[in-house]
Amino acid sequence: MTQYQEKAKITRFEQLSENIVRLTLYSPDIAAATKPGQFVMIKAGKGKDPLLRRPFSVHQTTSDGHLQILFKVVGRGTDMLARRKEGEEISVFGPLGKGYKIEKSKPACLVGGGLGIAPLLLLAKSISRMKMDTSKDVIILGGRSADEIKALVKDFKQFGIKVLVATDDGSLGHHGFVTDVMKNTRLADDSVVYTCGPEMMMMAVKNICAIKGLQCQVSIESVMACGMGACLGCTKHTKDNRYVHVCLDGPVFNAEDLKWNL
Amino acid sequence: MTQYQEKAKITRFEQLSENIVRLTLYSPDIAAATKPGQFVMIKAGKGKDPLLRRPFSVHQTTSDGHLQILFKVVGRGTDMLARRKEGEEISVFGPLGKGYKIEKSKPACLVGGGLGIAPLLLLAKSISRMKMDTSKDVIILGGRSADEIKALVKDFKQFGIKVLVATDDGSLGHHGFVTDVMKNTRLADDSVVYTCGPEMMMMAVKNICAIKGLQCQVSIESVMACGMGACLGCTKHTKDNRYVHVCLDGPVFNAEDLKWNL
Amino acid sequence: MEFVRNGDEIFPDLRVNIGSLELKNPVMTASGTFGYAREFENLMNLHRLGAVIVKGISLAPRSGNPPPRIVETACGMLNAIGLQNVGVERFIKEKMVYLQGLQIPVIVNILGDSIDEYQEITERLSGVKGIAAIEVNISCPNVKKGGVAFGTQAHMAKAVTEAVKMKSSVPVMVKLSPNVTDIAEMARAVEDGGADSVSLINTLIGMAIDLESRRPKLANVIGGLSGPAIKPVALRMVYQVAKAVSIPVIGIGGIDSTEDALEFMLAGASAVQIGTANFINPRVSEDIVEGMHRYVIDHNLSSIRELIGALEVK
Amino acid sequence: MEFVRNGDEIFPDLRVNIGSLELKNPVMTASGTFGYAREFENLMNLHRLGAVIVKGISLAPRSGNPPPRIVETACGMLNAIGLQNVGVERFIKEKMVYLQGLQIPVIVNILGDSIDEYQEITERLSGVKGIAAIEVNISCPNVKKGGVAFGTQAHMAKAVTEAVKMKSSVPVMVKLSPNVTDIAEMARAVEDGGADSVSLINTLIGMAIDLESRRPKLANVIGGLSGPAIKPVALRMVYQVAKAVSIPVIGIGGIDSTEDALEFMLAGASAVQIGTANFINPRVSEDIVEGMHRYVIDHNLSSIRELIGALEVK
Ligand SMILES: Cc1cc2nc3c(=O)[nH]c(=O)nc-3n(C[C@H](O)[C@H](O)[C@H](O)COP(=O)(O)OP(=O)(O)OC[C@H]3O[C@@H](n4cnc5c(N)ncnc54)[C@H](O)[C@@H]3O)c2cc1C
Ligand SMILES: Cc1cc2nc3c(=O)[nH]c(=O)nc-3n(C[C@H](O)[C@H](O)[C@H](O)COP(=O)(O)OP(=O)(O)OC[C@H]3O[C@@H](n4cnc5c(N)ncnc54)[C@H](O)[C@@H]3O)c2cc1C
Ligand SMILES: Cc1cc2nc3c(=O)[nH]c(=O)nc-3n(C[C@H](O)[C@H](O)[C@H](O)COP(=O)(O)O)c2cc1C
Ligand SMILES: Cc1cc2nc3c(=O)[nH]c(=O)nc-3n(C[C@H](O)[C@H](O)[C@H](O)COP(=O)(O)O)c2cc1C
Ligand code: FES
Ligand code: FES
Repeated sequence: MTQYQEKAKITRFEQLSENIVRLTLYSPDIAAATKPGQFVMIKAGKGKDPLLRRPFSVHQTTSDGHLQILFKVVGRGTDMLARRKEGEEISVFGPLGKGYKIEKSKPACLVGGGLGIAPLLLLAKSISRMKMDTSKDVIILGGRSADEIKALVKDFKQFGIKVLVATDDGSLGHHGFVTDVMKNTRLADDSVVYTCGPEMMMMAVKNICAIKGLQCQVSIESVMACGMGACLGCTKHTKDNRYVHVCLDGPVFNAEDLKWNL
Repeated sequence: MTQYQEKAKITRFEQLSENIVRLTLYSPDIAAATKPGQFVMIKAGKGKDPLLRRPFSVHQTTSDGHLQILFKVVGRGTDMLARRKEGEEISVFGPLGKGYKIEKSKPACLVGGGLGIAPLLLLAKSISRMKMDTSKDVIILGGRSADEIKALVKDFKQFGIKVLVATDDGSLGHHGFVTDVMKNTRLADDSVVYTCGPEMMMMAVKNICAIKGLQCQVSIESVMACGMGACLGCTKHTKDNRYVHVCLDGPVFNAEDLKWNL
Repeated sequence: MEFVRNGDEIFPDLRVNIGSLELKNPVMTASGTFGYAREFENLMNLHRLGAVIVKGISLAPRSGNPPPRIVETACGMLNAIGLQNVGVERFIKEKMVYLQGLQIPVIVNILGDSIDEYQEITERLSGVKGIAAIEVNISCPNVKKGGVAFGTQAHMAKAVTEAVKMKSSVPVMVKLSPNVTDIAEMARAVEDGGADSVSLINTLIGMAIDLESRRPKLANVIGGLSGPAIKPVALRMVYQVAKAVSIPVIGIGGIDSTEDALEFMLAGASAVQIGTANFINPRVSEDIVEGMHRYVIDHNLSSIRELIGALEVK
Repeated sequence: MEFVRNGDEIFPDLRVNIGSLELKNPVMTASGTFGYAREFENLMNLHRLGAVIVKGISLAPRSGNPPPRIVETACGMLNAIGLQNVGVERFIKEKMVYLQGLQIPVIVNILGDSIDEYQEITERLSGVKGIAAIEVNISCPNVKKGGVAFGTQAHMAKAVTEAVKMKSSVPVMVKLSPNVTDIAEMARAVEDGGADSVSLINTLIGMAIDLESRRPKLANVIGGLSGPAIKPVALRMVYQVAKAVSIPVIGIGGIDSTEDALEFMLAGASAVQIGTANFINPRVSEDIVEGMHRYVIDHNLSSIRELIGALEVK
């Protein structure tokens, strides 16, 4: 796998809700190389503080060299990034990590919660292109409220895959959790579940999969310094108490290989 | 003297030339209290790097609560400040230091070079208001080229005091230095020279004053941490090798009290 | 919730004890960063401070180092002021009157070239009205020992402490230097010497170079590093010292917010000092007192003292 | 101007000597921040490096500390990786082949719990093709001495150096810990022990606390502070050490630009190592080599070596 470091121009800035932003970057080398579930490292500001880059899943790529990230303002780095303007350049490197392993011959169930929806858009596109039959596939998206996910739901619908929605406040789709929807959805026995979202949600998804006997791929987070295996900072425990590195061995893992301790 | 700390809104942003910016801030308490030659301390950005505030002379104040600074982009702090936008707030405290001592009954000669012109505008206004007769007064302004000072020359003309100009490249006024102009201008024997500019220029002005026997007030610079006498960081040598603090004892000094070593 | 009356207002309980010295809140201003307090009177309400610590005082006046004395570094600054101060006599005559008028404890930071000098200055301060405690800056070079800083040798640190204690009529706080291999050993040494409390950290020794002129940026070549850059080192040292001694510990180093201050308290500090941050926001100390006030209410604490050393380490 | 041929291109002279080891330029990557080099092969031209220093290697593999292992601080970061590494056998088998293929000197950073372990690992590396030098990390705890770091006691630092020197077939660079009272004393001790060069600084010990959970942010409680925040301390120590010893000094700490690197050379460093900056800009080391290239031309230097120790101190 080849990585690139690019000065990427911000070609589009979308404020999807009060604190959710989608940036479109012109970053042709990285965009061309990225597979679903992979991420990039971005320098939020120019100065030495905050010092480290921030990891973001690639949300979408286009064949004309654009790459999107979708993020929520949670701290200083994302706040600075949310103040950048169209036309400005930011430093990006990637693609990094191991993404989702698409099982072409098996029904897919994508489950995204909150910002965990980010990597699933590129995944949905890839699935729609790689698979002959997506009639048994389903995408389940969840968020706090319609505000947070309305714009995204529209984007997912373009692939002709069934999209189900849940919101905490019932303002869009099912009133409740994605896991409720998942439980109530008939999934083929050989379905593969691809998920990303808050740890609580992913654990619930994993548990449902365990019960139903479904394969479950989760995309997890960790604080990162380098994003490329150089600092050894991004460790997580496996089920059998070994360490894996999220940036190298993940961010996508088989749910059952990890230790879940909430 | 009372100081204030204010969150001042940027009400006007003027790019006077490629790297010279004039900011107008709504800062009513500081504006009302400032005397010519005093300065303010400004936080250029939000983060911890650069850490320290930057000192800027007050360029102009208005009775409706506005205060202006005029600055050149020379490093990180001024670069950040030059990227702030109208409507944004910046943290300012002041007024600080001892300004020019206006001799009401004596002819005034203001000599400003480059960004040293900044404090002279407020000084010129005060002189025009405080003195009965400004017919013997003169303002001499110098810069690299017309570009750098054209806009400023216009502002100085409003006070009805004679304005003479010199530029290094001859694109406006005299082709040469302000000190050339000063030498060729007949100044009354009891004139007081008020100057601010590059150290080289001020030393030359001081030397001319020494020869002509004129009183000379200079506004000097120093690296500052606090701007208010708390850190003791901003020392300069006096003629007799004692220390003075630029922020407390200055920034305006009698030229002959200082040690000049270039 | 326990309340304390303070003038007309009712506050949540921010009181802390530094040995026999009771402070109405844990926020002090660090020596050398707050002048003699008066400099800040227009920009903040001095009466809100837990205590004020004045610029380090020596026996004779000192004029300090030649300029440049300060230089900014990444998230920090270096200073080489060279301990400029008016000397103990002028301090008492010119500065104490104003300080006595303040309704807050005044702590006098002292420094010297020799143990005798520390002792003499303590004697001179003894009995001066309005001095709540003495803070001993032991980061100064011991002239008799070839300029090795008192604070870098346990036996010298202890000796200075003993000497000051012998003459002091008020509690003695010893301010530790971080430029040592084992800060806990130093803390134990001054505790043995009778210190009533320890404060830390003083500045880390650093340097900056101007590439163009090929010269040090400070006339003094080296200087003291302070500000947010040093906070992780300060926090670690406070944690280590708080475990090593039983006298109160005062945390210093890069504090510029309520969160920072409370982190030092969790690490074991009974109180904190605010240094470099005063330059950036002259009313930062008052803001931190207010922040603590809100924190205690929001978190339903009976007293801010609940936080002291409350770090949970598995 | 003197030129050096390097492949097809003609460069200004950036060569430096670290004792008997000649580097084509003074820029190395610091241990633990550059993996085993291969991680960076797509993002920069590894052949432009003066040398590469690999992640610290111990006798047996180590799995390191539990997460969280890193936390960002003001202009810096703390790490508590816990010396995770594949162990010397797997290093030789799995990592050296790739490294041998690079046309640049490879320096192996080693660590141990005991003097014996340092010695055994040196023995094991001896004779392995493609190793240009050994860098000895003495910031590790000496298990036999209650966990006191080798690098904080002059006699232990010297003993480790002697032990490694005895077994090493290549030059030995000793990497000093900054967490000491007198770094010059440590440098002299390892010089006495036979070190061919010293590199400094390793990380400063620091700590970070999460106020909300009241826990340390690192699972290991304390960690090593690196990045721009520590540069002033590193520069000062390099300056002090360069004056104290006659072996070459390698500067490390917060370097992220050509200017930074050259400042360390003015302070007395013959070469530099780039650490944390690799995370922020993976091709920073190559950028710095290019910056030096331009600097030597623009300033009309006959060699970059003119800058070593060229600081003018009145
Ligand atoms: C592989 C990967 C992919 C990611 N993809 C996305 C994405 O597509 N969209 C998105 O919005 N976010 C994503 N994140 C999380 C994102 O990196 C963090 O939100 C961001 O780094 C926070 O930076 P900050 O400076 O704003 O927050 P900080 O000021 O650093 O921290 C603010 C708060 O956020 C928490 N935080 C910081 N970093 C992380 C992190 N890496 N993971 C979890 N919590 C963190 C902190 O503990 C703190 O409470 C991803 C993280 C990883 C590891
Ligand atoms: C009392 C006073 C009044 C001032 N008034 C004005 C004004 O009205 N307009 C204006 O443009 N500037 C003024 N200055 C200078 C201004 O403060 C500096 O230009 C500014 O601090 C530079 O900040 P920076 O972060 O952009 O530069 P830095 O990145 O800090 O430094 C860039 C370069 O500028 C030099 N520099 C930094 N600070 C100063 C300083 N204080 N004096 C001289 N050189 C410095 C540095 O040595 C370096 O070479 C004044 C300074 C003082 C002390
Ligand atoms: C400009 C300046 C002057 C200082 N002078 C003194 C002093 O006279 N005595 C002293 O004990 N500490 C002195 N210090 C150290 C501070 O009191 C404090 O210990 C240190 O700066 C770390 O805290 P900070 O990071 O909050 O600034 C000084 C610090 C600065 C920045
Ligand atoms: C994540 C990380 C891991 C490190 N691992 C090692 C190591 O294994 N051996 C070692 O000698 N130094 C190690 N260091 C220290 C660096 O090599 C370097 O000395 C230090 O980070 C200071 O340089 P910097 O500020 O440029 O990062 C490590 C540093 C970091 C940040
Ligand atoms: S983030 Fe550095 S190894 Fe994963
Ligand atoms: S800038 Fe602090 S005393 Fe003048």
